[in-house]
Amino acid sequence: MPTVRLKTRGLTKQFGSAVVLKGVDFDVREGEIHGLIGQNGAGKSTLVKTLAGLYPDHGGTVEVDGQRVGLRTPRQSRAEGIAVIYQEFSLVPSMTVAENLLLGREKHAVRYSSPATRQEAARLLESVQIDIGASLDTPVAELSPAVMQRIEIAKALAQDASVLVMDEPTARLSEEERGWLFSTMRRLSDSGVGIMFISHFLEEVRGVTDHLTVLRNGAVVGEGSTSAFSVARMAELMLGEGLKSALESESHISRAGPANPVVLSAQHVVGGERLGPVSLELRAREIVGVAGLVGSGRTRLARVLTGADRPTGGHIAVEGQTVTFRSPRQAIASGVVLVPEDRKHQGLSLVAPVADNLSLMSLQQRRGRAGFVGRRYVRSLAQSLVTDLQVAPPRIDLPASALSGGNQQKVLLGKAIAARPQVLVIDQPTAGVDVGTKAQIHGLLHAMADDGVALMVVSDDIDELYALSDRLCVMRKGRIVWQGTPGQVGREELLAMMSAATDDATDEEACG
Amino acid sequence: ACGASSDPAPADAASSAAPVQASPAPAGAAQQAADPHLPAGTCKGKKVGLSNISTTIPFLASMDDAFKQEAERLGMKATILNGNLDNSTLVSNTQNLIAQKVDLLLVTSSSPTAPLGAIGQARSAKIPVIALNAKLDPKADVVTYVGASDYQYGQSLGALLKQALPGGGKIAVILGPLGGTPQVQRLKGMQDALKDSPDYTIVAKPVDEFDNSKNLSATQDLMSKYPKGSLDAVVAQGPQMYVGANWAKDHGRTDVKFIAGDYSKQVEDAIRTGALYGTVNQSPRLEGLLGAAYACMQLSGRGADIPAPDAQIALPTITKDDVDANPSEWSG
Amino acid sequence: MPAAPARASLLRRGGLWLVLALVVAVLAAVSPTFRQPLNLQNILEQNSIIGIVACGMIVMMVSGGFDLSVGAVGVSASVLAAVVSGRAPVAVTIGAALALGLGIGLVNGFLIARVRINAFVATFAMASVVSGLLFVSTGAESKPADVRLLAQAAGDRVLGIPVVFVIFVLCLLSVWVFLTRTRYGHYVYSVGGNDEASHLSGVPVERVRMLAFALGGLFAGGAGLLLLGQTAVGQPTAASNWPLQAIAICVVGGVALTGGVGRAEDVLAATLLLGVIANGLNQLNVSPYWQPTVTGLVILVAVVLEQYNRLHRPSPRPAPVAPQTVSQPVTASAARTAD
Amino acid sequence: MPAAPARASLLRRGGLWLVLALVVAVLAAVSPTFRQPLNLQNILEQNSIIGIVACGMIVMMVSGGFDLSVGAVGVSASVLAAVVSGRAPVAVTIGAALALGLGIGLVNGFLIARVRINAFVATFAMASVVSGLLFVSTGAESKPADVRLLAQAAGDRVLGIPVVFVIFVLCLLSVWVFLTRTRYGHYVYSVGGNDEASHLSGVPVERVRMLAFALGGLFAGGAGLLLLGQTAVGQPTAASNWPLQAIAICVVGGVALTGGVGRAEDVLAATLLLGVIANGLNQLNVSPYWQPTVTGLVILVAVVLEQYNRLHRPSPRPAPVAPQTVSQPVTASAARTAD
Ligand SMILES: Nc1ncnc2c1ncn2[C@@H]1O[C@H](COP(=O)(O)OP(=O)(O)OP(=O)(O)O)[C@@H](O)[C@H]1O
Ligand SMILES: Nc1ncnc2c1ncn2[C@@H]1O[C@H](COP(=O)(O)OP(=O)(O)OP(=O)(O)O)[C@@H](O)[C@H]1O
Ligand SMILES: [Mg+2]
Ligand SMILES: [Mg+2]
Repeated sequence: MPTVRLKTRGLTKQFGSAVVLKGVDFDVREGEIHGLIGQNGAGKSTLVKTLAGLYPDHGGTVEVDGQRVGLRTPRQSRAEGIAVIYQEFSLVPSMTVAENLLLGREKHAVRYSSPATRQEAARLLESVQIDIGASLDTPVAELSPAVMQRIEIAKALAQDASVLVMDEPTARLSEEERGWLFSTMRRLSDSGVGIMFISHFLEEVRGVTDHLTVLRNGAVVGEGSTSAFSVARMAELMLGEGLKSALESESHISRAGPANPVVLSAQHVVGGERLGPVSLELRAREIVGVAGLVGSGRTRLARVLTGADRPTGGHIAVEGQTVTFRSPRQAIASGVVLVPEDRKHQGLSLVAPVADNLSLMSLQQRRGRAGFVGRRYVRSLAQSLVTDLQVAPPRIDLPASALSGGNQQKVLLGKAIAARPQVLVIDQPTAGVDVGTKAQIHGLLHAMADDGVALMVVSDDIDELYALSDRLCVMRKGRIVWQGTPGQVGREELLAMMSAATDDATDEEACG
Repeated sequence: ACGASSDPAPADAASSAAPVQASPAPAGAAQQAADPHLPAGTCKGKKVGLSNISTTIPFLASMDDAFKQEAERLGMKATILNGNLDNSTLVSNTQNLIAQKVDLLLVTSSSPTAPLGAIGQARSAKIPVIALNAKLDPKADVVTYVGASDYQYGQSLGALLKQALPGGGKIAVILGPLGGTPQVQRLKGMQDALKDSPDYTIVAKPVDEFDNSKNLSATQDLMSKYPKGSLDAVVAQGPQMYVGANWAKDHGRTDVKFIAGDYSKQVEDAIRTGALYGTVNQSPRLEGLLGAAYACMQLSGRGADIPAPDAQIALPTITKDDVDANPSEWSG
Repeated sequence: MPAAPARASLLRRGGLWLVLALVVAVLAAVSPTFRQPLNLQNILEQNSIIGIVACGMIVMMVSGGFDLSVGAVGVSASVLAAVVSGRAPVAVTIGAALALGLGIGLVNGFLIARVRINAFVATFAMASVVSGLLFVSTGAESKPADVRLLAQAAGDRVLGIPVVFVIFVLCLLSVWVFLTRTRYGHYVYSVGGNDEASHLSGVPVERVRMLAFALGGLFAGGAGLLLLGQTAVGQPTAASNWPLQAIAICVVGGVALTGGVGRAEDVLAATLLLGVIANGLNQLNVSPYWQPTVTGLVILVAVVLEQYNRLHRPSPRPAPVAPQTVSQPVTASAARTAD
Repeated sequence: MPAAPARASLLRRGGLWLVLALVVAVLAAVSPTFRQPLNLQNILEQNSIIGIVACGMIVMMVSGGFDLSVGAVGVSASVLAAVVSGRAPVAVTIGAALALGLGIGLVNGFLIARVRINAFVATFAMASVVSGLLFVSTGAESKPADVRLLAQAAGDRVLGIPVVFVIFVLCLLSVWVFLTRTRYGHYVYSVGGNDEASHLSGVPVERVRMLAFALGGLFAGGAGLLLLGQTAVGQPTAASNWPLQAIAICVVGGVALTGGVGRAEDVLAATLLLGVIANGLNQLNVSPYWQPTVTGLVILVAVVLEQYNRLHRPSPRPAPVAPQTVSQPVTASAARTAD
C-alpha cells in the first residue's frame, strides 16, 4: 500500500466569525493526483494557504510523510516538503524571470550573484522541461498572465517536494499547455510525489486525477476514486441538488444571422507589430468567440477595439460612424466596453468596496446631476448587481480583496454590465470560476446578447467558446485566420487551426 | 532677538539707533535694562507663563533657563511653552497660558503681529504681558519689551567690521534664514552703519540658515570663489561662523577677518585662537533674568519702575581684547 | 444605549473617535483647566488652520499622491493677500490668494499627472521654486496687513464657537460631499486604488489627478489667508511645517499613503486628537522637553489601538489574510501575526 | 568613442550621470572659480554627510519604507558621542553612537515590520520621541566636544580628497555590495517589490524589513558622528532637514517611494548633482533669493530629462499604454534591471 504523503485531520480556519474550513480530513497518497473541487468560496484556496503556512492560527493537524508538522510560515511549510502554486500570482513584478524563479531559494546563505542566479534558473527550467516563453532577464511586470502562470508552475516544480499543491494552475493556460502540464504532473506523480490539484474544469479533473475530494462550504461532502464520479455527480456534490439544474440549459440556439445589424466594424486594423491587419464585424444579438494560442494577439485586438490601445492603422466604425478612440473613456461613451483579463491589475480596485467597483463605469453616464452621485444610487445599483450575479457573500461594503477569485470575476463583469454597453468585449470571462457560476455567467452573456448587445469573447477554454459563440474566429500570429459558425468546425480541427504548423499563408478574412 | 533662531524675530527698524555699547552692563541710560536685584521670594505664590517661539534652540534654551532660575529665586512658578518655531502654535500656547490663569504672561514671538489677538485676550482677562527677546508691534498692549534690537545688532556688526577693517574692503555676509527678522534687520542695520563709508562693498550674500554645516559650505564656497587677497572679511549673522572660521584658519586663509553674531562657547574659543575677529554679544541669560525680574516687579506693585516702552539690553562687542574678561555663558 | 450590532458597527467605523473620546475624558478628569469651556474653544481654534490644509491633503492622498508644497503655497497666498489688501477690496484680496493657490496646485497636478513626475519630487521642487519667487518678489521681507474680515474669520467667536473652526468644518464637509457624493470624488478613490483599472473603466485619470492637486492648492491658499488673518503679517518663512503636519494628520486619520483609502470624517478626529494632545500636555504643565516624547508615544498608541480595533471588529472584513500587499501594510499585519 | 550599442546602453543606465556631467560642464565653462580643484574638493566634502544618511535611506526605501527619524537619530548619536567622548576612549565613543543609531533603527524596524505601523507614522513618532528624550537629557543644551579622530574624519584631506568623501564612498560601496551581492540585499528588493509574493516565496519579510531599518539607523548614527567632528558640538536641534533631504536625494536618484527599485550608484549621482547645483549657484553669485527657484527648476529638469531618456531608450520596451501607475511598475523595473 502506498504511503500517505499528506494527511490533514480536522483542519479548521475562520476569519473573524466566519468559519471557512470546518474540519477537513484530506489525504494525498504517494504517486497520487488528488483532485479538489468546490464552488467559488468553498474554501479550496483557504485550505491551500493553510498548507502553505499562511494561517498559523488554523485548527487541526497536518502530517507530511507520517510526520506531524507545524505550518507557521511559507518557509517552514516549504522546508517540510510542501510546494504550492497559488491561485493568485506570487511574483515580484519588478524582478526578472530568473530572480523570481529562485526567490527564497538562493543557494548561498550570504553571497548572491546575478549571473549565477541566471544560470541556476536556466538549469532549473531545463530540468523541469518548461519553456517559459520569455527571456530570463525580462522583468515579470512586462509579461502576460499566461507567461506568469508558467513561471509559477516552474517555480513550484523546481522544489523537490513530497507534496505539490496546485491551486487552479490551468485557469490561465491554453489547451496545448494544459496537455503539457498534465504530462508533467503524471511524470512527477510516477516518481512518487503526491499532487493536490484544484480546477473548475470538471472534465479535466475527471481526466487527470486518481482520487477526488469535493468541498462545499468548508466541509468535505464527497470523496473517493475519481472513476466513481461522473461530471454531473461532481457538479451535484459541489453545488447541491437545487443548483444543478442551472447547468442543464447550457446548450443554445445560434442567433447568428445577416438580419442582425453591424454595431462595430473594424477594417484592416493594425495594432503595432503584434496585431493585424484584422477585419472584424460585431453584430447586435451575437456573440463572437475568439480562439487562439497565448500570444496570438487576442488581447491586443480586444484592447485596440475598446480604446485601451491605439490602433496604428485601419478604421473602426461604430454604427457606421468612423471613430477614433483616444481612451477607454471615449469608447465607453460610444457604448464600447472592455472587460480586461487581469482582474487584479486592470480590473478592480482591491482596496475599494464592492459597491464602488460595481458603480465606477456607470458613473460616466450619469450626467445632468451637476456631477453629484447619490449614495442611494450607488447602493441600489450595486445591490441589484450583487443579487443578479449571486455574488457571495452578498455584501456590497466589503473591499473587493475579501472576495474569492470567482466572485471578483463576477464583480468585474457586473461593473461592465452597469455601463449598459452596446458592444461588450470580454477577455477571459470565466477565469477561475466554478461550473455553477460559469453557467450563470454564460446565461448572463446570452441574455445580454438577446437584449441586443454585440459581444466579443476571448477565451482559452474551447468548450466555453463552443457554449457561447454564435460565430467563431481563430487568431494566429496577430491575424484572423478563420471565421465561421461553431457548427462548421470540430474541436480537433479548431485546435489544429490555432497552432497550424501547416498553412501560415491563409489570408485574413472578415469575421462575421 | 535671538541669534540662533531659525525663524524670524520682530521688525524693529524704527527703534532708535542707540550707540553701540562696549561694556556689558552700563548704567544710566533711560532705556537701558539692568538687573534690579530683587530679594529672594519677593513674589511668592505668583504664576508666570512664558510662551516661547522655541525652547530648544540653544540661545533660547539658555534664556529659558535663566528665566526659570530667577523666577524660582523670586518664589514664582514659571511655565514655559514651546512654539516649535510656528506662529500658530505660539498663539495657541499663549491662549493656553491664559486659560491656565497665569498672573503674568511673557511672549517671545517670531512675528511682531502674530500674538496680537492672544495678547488682547490676556488683557481682557487682566493679565499683564511682557514682550521678551523679540519686540512686538506697537499695537500690542504690553508692559514693556525686554531684549535687544536686531537693527542695532546689525549696527554693532557694522561697527565691529569698521574696527576690523579700518580702511574698508570687500565683504561677504552670511545670512540667516531668509525672510526672518534677524536676517532682514541685522542686514539693514549693518548696511546703514556702513552707508557713510563708501570703502566697504558687500560682494556676496550666501545663506547658512543658522546651521553649522551650511555655514561651513558657505564659507568654503566663498574661499574658493575669492582667492587670497580678493576678500577682506566675512560677517555672519549667527554664532555658526566659528565652524567656517576654523576651517579657513586651518586652510591658511588668515587674510580674511571673520565676524560672528552672538557669543557662544564655541565663538569664544574661536576668538581666542584668532579664527574669529569678534562677535556681538547678545546675552540670553541677561534677557531671561530681566524677564523674570520685571515680571516680579510688575506683580509686586513696582510696575512704575520698569523701563518702558523698551528695556533694551546692551549689545557689547567682543574681540580678542575683552574675551578673557567676559566668558561666554552658553554653548551654541 | 445602542444595541449590540449598532455598537459593533460604531466601533468599527469610529476607532479613532473612541481614542479621541478616551484622551479627552482622561484629560478632563485630570486637569481642571483643560475642561474649561474657554480652553475647549481654544483647542478648536488652534487646530483649524492646519485642519484646512489637511482637507486638501486628504484628496491628494486618496488620489495616490501627496503635496510637500502646501506650506509654500499657503505662505505665497498670505503674502499676496497682504500686498493686494492695501490696494483692492477684500473680495479681490481673497480671490487673488485663492486663485494663486489653485494655480500652483494645477501646475503641481500637471507635472504629476501629465509630465508623470513623481509627486514627491514635483511638489518638493515646486515648494522650492515658489519660495524662491516669493523671496525675490518681497525681498524676503514680511508684509504686514490688517484685513479685518480675515482677522475676524481667524479670531472671532460666535456663541463661543471659533469662526475659523466653522470654516474648517465647512471645508471638511465640502471635501466629504465631494469624495462621497460626486462622480469625481468616486474617481479620486478609484484612481488612488488602481489607476490602470480606472483608466480602462473610463475614468479620466489625468484630469482627476489634476483636480485633486488643484483642490489641495486651493485649500492651502485658503489656509494661508486665515494665517494672514491670525498673524496680520504675510511672512515668507512661515508654515514650513505644514506639509509634514498635514500628512501626519491624514495618516493618523487612516488615509493610506498609497492611495484609494481614507475618510474625511476620520481626519477631523485625527486633527482634534493631535490638537487635544498638544493642548493637554500644556495644561498638565508637562515640561516642553518631555512633550515631544509624550506626543510621539500617544500617536503610536493611538495608531496601534486603532489598528487593533480594526482587526478585531466582528465582521469578516478586509483580507488581512494573505500577507498583505505593500499598499496595506497596516491591515496586513493581521495575517501573519494574529494567532 | 564607444560604439553605437554601447553608447545606447550607457545612455540608458546613466541618465542622471549625463545630467550631472552636463551641469558640471556648463558650470565649469561659465565660472572659473567653480572649476578650481579646491572648489571641487569642497563640493565632495560638503555633501558627504547627507550622502551617508542617504545611503541608509536607499536601503529603507528599496525595502518599501522610508525614515523620517534619521535627523533625530543622527543628532542623538552626535550628542551621545559628545557626552561620552569626555570620559571614554574614542572607540567607545564611536561604538556607543553607532549602537544608538542601530538600536533606534531596530525599534523603527520592529514597529514597522512586526507591529505593522505604517513607516510614515512610526518614524515620525519615533523622531518625536527621540528628540524629546534628547531635550530632557540635555536640557536642550548643546554639548561641545573636540574629538580629534572625528574632526579629522570630517575635515581632513588626503592628496586633496576629503576623508569624509572617502567614507561616504565606502558606505555607498558597502550598500551597493549589500544590495546587489548578498542574499539579504536581494531580499530587500523583493520585499519592496511585492512583500506578499516574497512572503509566499519563503523570504523572511519581517527580518528583512528590520534589517533595512537597522541599517538606516546605523548610517544615520555614523553621519551624526561626522557632524560632531565637523562642528565640534552635539546640538539637539541640528539636522532637522536630514530626512526630507535624504529622501529627496534618493527620489531624484530614481529610488521609488513605493519600494523595489533603486540603485546605489545613481544615488551618488543625485547627491553630487544637488551638491553641485548648490555650490554652483554660490560660485555664480546668484542672489540667495533666486537660489531656491533655480534649484527647484534644475531638479525638475533633471528628473524630466532622466525620464525622457528612460522612455526613449532604444530597447523594445513597451511604451506605457495606460497611464502608468503611481508606482510605475513597468518602467521602474526596467530601470533597475536594465543591463
Ligand atoms: N513577450 C511579451 N513581451 C511583452 N509584452 C507582451 C508579451 N506577450 C504579451 N505581451 C503583452 O500582453 C498583452 C497580450 O498579448 P497578446 O494580445 O499578443 O496575447 P493574447 O493572444 O491575448 O494571449 P494571452 O492569452 O497571453 O492574453 C499585449 O498587450 C502584449 O503587449
Ligand atoms: N482574508 C479573508 N477575510 C475574510 N474572508 C475571507 C478571506 N479570504 C477568504 N475569505 C472567505 O473565505 C471563503 C473561502 O474562500 P476561498 O478563497 O478559500 O475560496 P475558493 O474555494 O478558493 O474559491 P474560488 O474557487 O473562487 O477560488 C470565501 O467566502 C471568502 O470570502
Ligand atoms: Mg480559490
Ligand atoms: Mg489575453
